[in-house]
Amino acid sequence: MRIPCPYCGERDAHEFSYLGDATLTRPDPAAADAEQAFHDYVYLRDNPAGAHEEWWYHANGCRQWLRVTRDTRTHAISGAAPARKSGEPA
Amino acid sequence: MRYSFLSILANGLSGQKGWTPTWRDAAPKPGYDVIIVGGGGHGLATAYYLAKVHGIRNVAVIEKSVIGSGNAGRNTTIIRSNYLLPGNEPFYEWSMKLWEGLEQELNYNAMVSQRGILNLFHSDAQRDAYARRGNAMRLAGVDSKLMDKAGVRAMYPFLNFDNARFPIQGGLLQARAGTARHDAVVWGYARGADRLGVDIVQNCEVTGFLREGDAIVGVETSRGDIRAGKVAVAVAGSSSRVAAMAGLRLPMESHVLQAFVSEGLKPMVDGVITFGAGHFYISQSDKGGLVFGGDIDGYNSYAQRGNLPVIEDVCEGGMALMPRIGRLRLLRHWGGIMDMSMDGSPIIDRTPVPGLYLNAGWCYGGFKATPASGWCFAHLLATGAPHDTAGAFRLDRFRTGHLIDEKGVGAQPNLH
Amino acid sequence: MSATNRNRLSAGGLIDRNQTRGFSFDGTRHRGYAGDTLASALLANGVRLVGRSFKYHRPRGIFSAGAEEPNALVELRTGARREPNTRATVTELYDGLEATSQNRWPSLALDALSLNRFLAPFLGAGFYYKTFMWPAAFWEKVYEPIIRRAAGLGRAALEEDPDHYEKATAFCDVLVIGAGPAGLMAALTAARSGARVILADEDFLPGGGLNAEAGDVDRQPAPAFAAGIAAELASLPNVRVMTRTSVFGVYDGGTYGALERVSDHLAVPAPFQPRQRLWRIVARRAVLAAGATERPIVFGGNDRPGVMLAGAVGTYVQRHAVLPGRNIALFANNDGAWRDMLAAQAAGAHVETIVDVRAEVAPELIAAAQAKGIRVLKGAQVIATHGRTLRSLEVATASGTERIAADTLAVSGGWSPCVHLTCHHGGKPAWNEDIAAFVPGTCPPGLSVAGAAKGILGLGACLRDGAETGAESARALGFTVPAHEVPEVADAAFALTPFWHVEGSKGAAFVDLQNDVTAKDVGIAHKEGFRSVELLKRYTTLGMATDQGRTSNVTGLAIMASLTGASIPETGTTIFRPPYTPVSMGALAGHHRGKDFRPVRLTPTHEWARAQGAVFIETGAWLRAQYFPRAGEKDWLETVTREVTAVRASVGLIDVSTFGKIDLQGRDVGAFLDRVYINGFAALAVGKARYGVMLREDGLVMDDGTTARLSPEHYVMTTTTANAAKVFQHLEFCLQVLWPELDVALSSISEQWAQIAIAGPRARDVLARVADGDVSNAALPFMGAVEGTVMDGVKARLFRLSFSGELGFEIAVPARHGAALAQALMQAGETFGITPYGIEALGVMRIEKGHVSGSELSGQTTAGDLGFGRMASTKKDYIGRTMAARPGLADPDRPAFVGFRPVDLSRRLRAGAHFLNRGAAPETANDQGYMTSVAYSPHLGHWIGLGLITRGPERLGERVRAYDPVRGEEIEVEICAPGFIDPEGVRLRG
Amino acid sequence: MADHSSHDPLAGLRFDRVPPSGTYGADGEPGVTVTIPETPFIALVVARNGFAESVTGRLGRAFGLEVADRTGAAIGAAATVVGTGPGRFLVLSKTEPDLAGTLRALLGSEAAVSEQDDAYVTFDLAGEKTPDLLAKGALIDIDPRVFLPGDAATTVIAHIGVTLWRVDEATWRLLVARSLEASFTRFLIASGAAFGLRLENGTAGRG
Repeated sequence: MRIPCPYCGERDAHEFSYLGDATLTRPDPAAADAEQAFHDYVYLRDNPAGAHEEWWYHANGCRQWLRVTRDTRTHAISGAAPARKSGEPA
Repeated sequence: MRYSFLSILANGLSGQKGWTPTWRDAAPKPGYDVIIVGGGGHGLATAYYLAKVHGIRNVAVIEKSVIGSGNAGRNTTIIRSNYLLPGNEPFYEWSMKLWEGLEQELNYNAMVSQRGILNLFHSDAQRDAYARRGNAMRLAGVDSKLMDKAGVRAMYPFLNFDNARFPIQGGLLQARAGTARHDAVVWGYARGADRLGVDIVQNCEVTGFLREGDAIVGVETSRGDIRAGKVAVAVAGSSSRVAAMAGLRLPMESHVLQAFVSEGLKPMVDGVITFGAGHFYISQSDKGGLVFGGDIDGYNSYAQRGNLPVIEDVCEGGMALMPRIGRLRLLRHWGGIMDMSMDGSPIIDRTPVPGLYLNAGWCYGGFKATPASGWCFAHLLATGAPHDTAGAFRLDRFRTGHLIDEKGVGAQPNLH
Repeated sequence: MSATNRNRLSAGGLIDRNQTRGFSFDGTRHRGYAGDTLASALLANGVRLVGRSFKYHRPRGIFSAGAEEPNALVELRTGARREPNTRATVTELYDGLEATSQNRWPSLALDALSLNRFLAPFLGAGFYYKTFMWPAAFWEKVYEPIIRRAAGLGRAALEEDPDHYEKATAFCDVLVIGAGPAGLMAALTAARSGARVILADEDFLPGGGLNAEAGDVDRQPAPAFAAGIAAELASLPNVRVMTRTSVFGVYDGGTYGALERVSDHLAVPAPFQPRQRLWRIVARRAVLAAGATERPIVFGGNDRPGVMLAGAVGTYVQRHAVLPGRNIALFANNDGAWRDMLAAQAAGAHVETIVDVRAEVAPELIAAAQAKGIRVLKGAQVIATHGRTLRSLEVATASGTERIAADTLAVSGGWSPCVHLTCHHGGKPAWNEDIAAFVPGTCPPGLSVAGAAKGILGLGACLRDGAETGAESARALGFTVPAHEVPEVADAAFALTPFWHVEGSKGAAFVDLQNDVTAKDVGIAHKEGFRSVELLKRYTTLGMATDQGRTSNVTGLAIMASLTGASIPETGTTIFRPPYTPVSMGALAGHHRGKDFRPVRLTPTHEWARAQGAVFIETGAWLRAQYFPRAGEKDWLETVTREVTAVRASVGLIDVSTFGKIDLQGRDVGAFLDRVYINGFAALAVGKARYGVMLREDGLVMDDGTTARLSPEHYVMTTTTANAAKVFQHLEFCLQVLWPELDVALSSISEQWAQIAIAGPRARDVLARVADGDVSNAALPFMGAVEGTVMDGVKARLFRLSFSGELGFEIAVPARHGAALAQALMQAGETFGITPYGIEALGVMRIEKGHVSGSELSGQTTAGDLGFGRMASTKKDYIGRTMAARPGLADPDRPAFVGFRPVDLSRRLRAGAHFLNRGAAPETANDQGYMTSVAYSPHLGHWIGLGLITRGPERLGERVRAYDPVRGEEIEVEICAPGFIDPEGVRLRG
Repeated sequence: MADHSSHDPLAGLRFDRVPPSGTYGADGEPGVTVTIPETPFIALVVARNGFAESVTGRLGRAFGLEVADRTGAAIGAAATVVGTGPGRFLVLSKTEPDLAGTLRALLGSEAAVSEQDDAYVTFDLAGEKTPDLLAKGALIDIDPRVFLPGDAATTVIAHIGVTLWRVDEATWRLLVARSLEASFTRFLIASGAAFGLRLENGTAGRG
């Protein structure tokens, strides 16, 4: 599997480490339903068969956390973008 | 037909004319007391024990392809009950006990072979962790033996003892562990369930659930709607997809685990060996192939295949542990889709949706669990209460914090 | 020595008669020529019996001339280089080659287990599932051992593989797989466009089918044409031609796995050359031109030595100038096989009879055959064979049955395209009626198929299709392809009548020769309901042998189809899994075996420690000094005890460089640390360090360590050795994903700084002699952290920290000065008897002090479990806070961290022992927790332990049992506070 | 195994010690020469939030180089600036003893600067077989027609993290974590032996 790192260029996936679903947002710990929200955030996953947005960390490259879009049925990767918006260098 | 030396003799003489189908290829009826979604080992075992133990025989097993075509037929056939945590150990030991009587129970030779599993350790810390586990096993009445380097050398003299990056210091042995012929387990349960009146419906894909109010009262399938008193889902690898049809999100990711087999060889590895300093485990099938594997690839996947880095990693581990295998050849590799749960342990529970029951989250350990999984799921379906040995496999444990995390890596499925 | 090369033609072939190659088979010595395979050389020397089959141990001969070979598997080489299951048909002959037949005892000629064939009627498909069940205990003890010994094929070597392997990666625009007619043309057209091209072929001679082709191509013999193209390709700078290289798998992102057999054609590899090389080829496009495999017809006695694929007969005659036999007959259902025989006849073979199942055959073929004196039987079928190796056939014709003499029977049931690689991403081949074969379906992205692999049968058409496919691939990448002319070759029409199985033939009719699966077995599977192709394979093992069913899958499927009455495509498709051909484990491991399995990390003082006599121990990737034995010390315990005593009494030093060190700079570092640690850091004073605990988001402890504030916006964090990378990644996640607005810059400084800890009452005195500045209690109080210099101007960071419980310092210097610092400290401490100590002594002291470490930070413990409950701030959010409040994690009954001492102080404690209340039965329900760490405390003179036990802190003074059955021990221990030495911390503040 | 060691360029070498200088493997003119140059001064610059562009510019002007915020090596007499990540630069200099100090003065609060002089061992690889040797470890395209002087990459070679760039036609420079010098050198020897490898690391075996 080859991941198109926006900084390093296309690299084999073994340079990266994986952290799953990138559509989740860390809940507000002060919110009334914080426990419920954190439970869902930490444990529940859509786990789709198809397009999946997921976190990959380029541990052996530029050390960026990338938001990669990949089809879980074919492993085809349609894009990879840094977690930080531009103007927010790592 | 009952299988015996005699039946083989008779058919040998009659030119093999007398054999009959091992199970009926049933057409779906309009309704059943229980529908089991998923014709893998777990689903078929559940049906078998529902009929055998609980007398519930108006049961259908619905399989989208042919039975045993999922993980039941794609694993490395290891059976063991060498678990650490109280939530797991009694269950897997119950499974081991069922394995030990399975062939006579089913009148089908599943080649349950208790040649032992040896987990190697390479440091004092690992030794102590295995001692903790071995002692936990003893507390649960399970056999375990802590072996030193000399003991391991006597068992497997060909391992790399003298030039290892991570020298072998010893191992934890469960002598009653071993392997079983995975396909035969599926066919044996199918035959057993079929003879008790269970319908095994193949090439029938579930496309949705029938509802009455909140409750689920059946399934929509590629072969029409089928009503049921209870719907039991046992589709490891696809659990999230099926649960989504019922509006459920599960604490689970689907990952690919690769498995490997070598060309056939004369006997060289008697039992199962796991390498403690790398991701590698190995056994040898009765046909002579070395059956081995390692880590999951580590990314969500529904494709039944993996990639080279893990293949190389597994073989590096193999060569590090057994340098004599360098000239042996990898014959086939393939991938299975695992339900990787958030704490690495399974779920056998009712769901928040009335009428829907879930058997899922087996990670890469589902095969060895087949008999007890079927037994306990059947118990839950028949009695409405979890079986004693599966009481910890609750869906709400992530909410309550009663996690069963053998590895202690937390809510990151690809690390379990 | 057998009559040498008695079956060798006097002229022709692609062998070099001037280069003989001596070899032996089962101890008999023979001679062949350069250009031979082991199989062709054996045939040349009249060796026809080469192996025994898997299940019935039936005698088997050479069946094919390629990777599809099911029968001719041998043990190649001897001793540590023994290679079981090696296909003689693809083994390049080398001088001194030694091969041995396998799966037979005592000898190939008389094999005891060949008795199995008399039991054959009872050993049908799946028989073992139906028996061997009584009595239960007999399976492992009696039945299985017999089965295991009988099964299997060759024997693995007993010793370590002496040869080397390596891996390499190559990138290209177009990868062409197979150097036959289509592959050569594809590579040539792509190459001429300027694209980077790799052409890989498993053979040692490029050309594929062209090398067995009798006719001319481009006004020259076909092999010469192939050689010409190959030479042109090799001369191009943008082309890499890889022979002896099998592309075995298609992986994601255009990554292809390939195995190059660098030295397998030699007795031993040349010095410093690997035996094999694993290639990862990353290709933007690929062309699969792997050709097609001929398949047999299934009939009684079709496994007898002498029965051979027709194309193989052609290959041996044309390419190797070998006559597989003196008297050849053909049994076929297609024209192609006829032409092979006519060509063979022309080359000097004696073909006596052609048996064709078809009632009608093209008149010109018949005429051509008869002109050569070949007898033709149309509408006829071979129903039996005779002879130990083939002597005669029984043929059923319209007019009855007749017996025909033949020592070789060429068989052809048609051709199956090599679609294997097209299936590696799950693509299913499609059935093509015209050629009665599966052709590629959906291919992996970027992969196109050309020539015979696509179902195009006919040389001219393959050349054209190869050129076109190569051109398309290059164009798709934006290259301009110059006009290319393709040599004209007139293709005769390909006529075939599907025919699979001779019904009612006599004797066992084998579908899968290697696994001994017969047509009758397929019948059993049908009767028992194993009808879908996957069930058929699994139940009968059809196609599961080392040849992956290349010559048997389709026929098996066809026979099942005829039984069910369904069409072949309805019955299923044959899909293939990687690897295309088996790949050695050694190649897949490459350099990474033995000590080089994984890299080793060495501390800056490694050599210094060795000079001090250190014993080293693997800790993760690191090697660390475990202890420093001295002459006369009887065991490690004595050594460690001495080291600990020396530290507590005076002073000692240890390299702690392996801790992770992270540099944090920015406006928001304090705020950031507050969010990742359970305790507060924003208020930490400049020049001070603080111990911190980190949780995972699920509320369990991830790591601990000290963080120092060097300046208002500059902090330095240490992590445990084990979690250094994990913590850095976690912090990057928090900054890049969770809180990108925070101004914090992270840098790993683990490798830059050597860090040495000195501990003991004399530590300050020693430091004072090495440090350039003031290190008094006032200047450097407990938990102080300052930047300064040591050893006359070496930049340093000084921390007043203690893991041992003694007055302690950690001194960080640039790594190159690490060893010098150690020496300087030794010198400075000489008068105090300063002692280097290892991680064992460090462990003892931290246990005496009651500090948690790796065995407590198991990932299963909460801050509360470990006694950090009160450290956790209630005034701020931090990672893991919310989830840590869940009842299961906040449960007061959870095992919590305390100390233990044996009631009988002479007893040794063991980590991993579980705790049981006195009188409680040893069962899971009574499990109270377990011992996490133990040590012999020189300070107290007995063993002590740390552990987790239910409500531990409430039970100080209570006695429980440490239950350790795996080591046959059970002893009474007393629960005590963790912290066996100086609980008030007077020493470290001293 | 006699014939094992005779073919093993690592025979007799401790795995936990940097192999000594010498010629390894095939006889004749070495295909690859590995030298450990006079260790340059090295510092890591990490731009703080919002200052990547400014830091990139300052570095370029200060050393008279074409520095861009991308992977690549800007090579000059005074210094070499290698991009290793967005807003992250490794700066190497032979002439600036207090390189980190200089950079702090130059960049002030716009960047975090850390000393890395001792964090890396520098390997210079030269010889026509260098790309072939690197191809035995790296999964990136180091074909000399593709990977040109000034190109750089941070990647993995034989399980070891490496930052490498092509200095000129003939020379490739690699930075490897100091603690991994021995293992990385063993990889170079094992993979370069077939070409003949000359190692000049001025050591008889450094730990």
